[in-house]
Amino acid sequence: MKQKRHETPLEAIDRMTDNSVVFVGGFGRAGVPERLVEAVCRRKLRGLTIVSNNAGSNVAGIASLLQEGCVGKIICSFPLAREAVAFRDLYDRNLVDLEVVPQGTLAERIRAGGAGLGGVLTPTGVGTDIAEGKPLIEIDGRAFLIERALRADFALIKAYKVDPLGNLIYRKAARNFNPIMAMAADWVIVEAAEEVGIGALDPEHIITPGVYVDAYCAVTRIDQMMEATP
Amino acid sequence: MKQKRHETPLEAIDRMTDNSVVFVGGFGRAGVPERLVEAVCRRKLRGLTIVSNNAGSNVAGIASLLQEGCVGKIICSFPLAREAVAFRDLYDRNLVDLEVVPQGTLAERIRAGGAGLGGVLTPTGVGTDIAEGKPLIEIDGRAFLIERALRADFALIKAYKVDPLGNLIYRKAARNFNPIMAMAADWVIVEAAEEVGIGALDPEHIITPGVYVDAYCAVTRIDQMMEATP
Amino acid sequence: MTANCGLSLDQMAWRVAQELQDSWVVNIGIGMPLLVPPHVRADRDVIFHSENGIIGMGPEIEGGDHVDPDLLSAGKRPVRLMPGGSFVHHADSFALARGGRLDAAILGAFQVAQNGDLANWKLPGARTGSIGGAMDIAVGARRVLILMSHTTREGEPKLVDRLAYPPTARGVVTKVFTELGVFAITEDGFVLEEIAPGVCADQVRAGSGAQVKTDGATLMVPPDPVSPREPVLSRA
Amino acid sequence: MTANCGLSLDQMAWRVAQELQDSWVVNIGIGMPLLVPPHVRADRDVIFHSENGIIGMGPEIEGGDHVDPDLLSAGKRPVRLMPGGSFVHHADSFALARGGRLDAAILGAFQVAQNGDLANWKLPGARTGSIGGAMDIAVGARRVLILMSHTTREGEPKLVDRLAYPPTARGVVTKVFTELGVFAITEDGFVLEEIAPGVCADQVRAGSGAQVKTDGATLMVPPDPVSPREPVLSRA
Repeated sequence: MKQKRHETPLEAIDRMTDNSVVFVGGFGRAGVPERLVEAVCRRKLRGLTIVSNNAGSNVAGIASLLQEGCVGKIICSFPLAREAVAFRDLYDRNLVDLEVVPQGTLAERIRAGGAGLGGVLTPTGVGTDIAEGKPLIEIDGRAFLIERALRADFALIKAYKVDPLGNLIYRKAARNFNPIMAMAADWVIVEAAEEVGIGALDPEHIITPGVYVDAYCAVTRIDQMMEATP
Repeated sequence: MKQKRHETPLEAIDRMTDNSVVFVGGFGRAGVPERLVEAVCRRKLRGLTIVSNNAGSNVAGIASLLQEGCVGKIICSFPLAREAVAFRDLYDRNLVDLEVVPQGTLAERIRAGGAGLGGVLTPTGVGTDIAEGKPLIEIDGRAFLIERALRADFALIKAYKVDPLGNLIYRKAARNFNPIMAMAADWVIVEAAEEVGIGALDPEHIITPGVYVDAYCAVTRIDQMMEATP
Repeated sequence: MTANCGLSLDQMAWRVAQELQDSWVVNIGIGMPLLVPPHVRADRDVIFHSENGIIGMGPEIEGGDHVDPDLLSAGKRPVRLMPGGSFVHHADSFALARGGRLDAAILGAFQVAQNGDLANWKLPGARTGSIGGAMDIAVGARRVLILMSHTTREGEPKLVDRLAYPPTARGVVTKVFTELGVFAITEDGFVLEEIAPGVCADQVRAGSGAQVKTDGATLMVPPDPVSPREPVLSRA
Repeated sequence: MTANCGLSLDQMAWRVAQELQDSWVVNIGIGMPLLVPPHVRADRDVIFHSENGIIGMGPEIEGGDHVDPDLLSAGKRPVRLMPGGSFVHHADSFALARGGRLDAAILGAFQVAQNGDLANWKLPGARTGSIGGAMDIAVGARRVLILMSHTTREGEPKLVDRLAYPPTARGVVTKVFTELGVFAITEDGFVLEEIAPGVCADQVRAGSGAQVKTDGATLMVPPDPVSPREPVLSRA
């Protein structure tokens, strides 16, 4: 069995390299893998393209990546939140690139990447700035933009519980982008609040099957490790 | 609150009309809403376009719709199972139309319909008979077919448990097409094995949110009806 | 906001809330629309959708020990979940929004044009703006209800002939609710359906940057003071 | 099947099973491929995916009272779920297949061409056929392993120059396993990597409808009889 468990966030991200495209889960502060992001900061990776809903708020999460100089580009839906101080500063000085994507389009582009699709046809953005340079196609008299799939080299995921196979459940609205990002990256790294044994998660309740997860660390200790029954 | 509960399958399908496009959940016999299908047979509806994975096996489910003369066309991925006796007979006599769709494309076309997308770009079917008449598009040197979204007038769904709001959970591999079909039809009718009270289904475990469900009947009785807490 | 003229903010929110029918699924944008839910009629169950994956979102709650950091509105403020509510991931949440299951969305706006075009994400000439979920929701919802002040702080009209602001979506707005009244978007452009107490048709026309058909408007009679079913706990 | 020549069915299944590495996620097609799982090496955890939404599918089980009608393989036969397994809906199941998380798929075939084209869904001239999940899986899996008889019952070659059958997918096949040996698809067409005991290169070439590079092939040494880890409970 593939060893996915790592002792620390720093070990969990050991494969990450400069100039990668990186998904970061979360919406606001719910579901943001803050410990993994912190580890990326500590490693002082450079030239990352960060794909996330926001461009960071105040000093935690993506804001700290920006302040540490790790980020070359941000792809997000909501860059100018009031708390996006670090982003505004760098953006105003042309030190970071930006691609703004409607939130639902961002979600579908990521899901399409995970589903092995080339992209989707969406009505969102037709007749707006967002349509610039994108092919337009008409189906049954309605116009759609072709929006291309989006994949990443790495995904940083925040989960509630993880088992040794990498199966994940999330907690409430901290689910948000995490499950689709976990499907669409070449290497998926998880920070979980809790590690449980194989069989502790009901097969019906698992949101992200372990096959998508490559590495994880638990912020808290293993509380139970049930024996796998054959 | 909208009254979604009906006493019998026949009442649950009361809005269905001739010549409708109808999703029928299930894969093999797992997750097939057999009681609802039976009710459609009894009403002797005509000219239905049935979208389902199979074209029915032996006498239950879709096979009975075919035998009753309800079906004008079938859209499915696997029409010629050995047990698809009723279908073969009608198809050989040109009494039913057929559109064969790769199973993953069928799933994505339905999901796209549910997600308000015009369609998806898929690599599946490129260079095969399936590509005939479909636009081909190249992205980063790889060819994709444009496959159009698929919606239905009605969806017939088999669930494990339902609550009065229409929230659904499924059981094991009986989940299959049911959740995506429930998202992509104008009127969604559910046959559940069990009805439970509001609050009995954990918000984290609900697979189909009740907002997608318009009508349901429970094959067994209500076993508990918890009071909704404000 | 036109000072001392027309409806109060709470009255505006109350009026929008009257639009919402029993069992409707409704998305609430950030900002002013957040004032609407407490005014929904007690005999109507309205299911609120939050684009971050909450179906059946309850009212916002004050901060404190009982605040759950994993249960936030799209405006990133703590909320409750209603009984029978559930969670979905972001792709499924926007699938719901675009897929025709939102009976209505209540959004703010910079400008609304007489053909239903909506602008609410970017200032003219700005280098960028925050789209968030507005484009998808505006395109997907069956009815787009706009809650906004009738003019800018500088007194510029926000009901316009053609958008001067970058569009969010084309031809999507159903009705506009301002302190002066309720405006439907029709084939013939803006039609004043209801006029606020103490406001006259001339005022409405003078404050609008497009033709507004005002004859046939009825007088709105809001309760004063309006009493929300739930206390309005926070202001955007 | 070429009678009394080359590997038995169980030996063929055993040989394919040796390809499967620890922690691989593998889709098993209906028919002959269903024989493979019991032969997976005991020191390797292979996770089987079934396109009807089972991740971590266990072996097929005999019918009887303990059969769960809601837990069926893609071949519609009762199976078990392995510890740590889970269920997803059909769109997510094929997302996994197309999205690059299938390390391998084991499929049957009517024909395989030297450029890796695969035909396995429809007979030439037939009015229709059953695609099922084959097209998506063949396109999506990282490695497509074909398990088939070397020729048709009538002795026609199934390794061919160009497909005569309607294609399932183009250029996707990685390796072909027949009773005569193991064939890799390379830039130079078919390369015989391993030859079955008692078979000679001439036989392989004679039974193939395309050039097969046979020099350099090693002799396969299957255990005889092969002993599956789990009893093979049913035959396709």
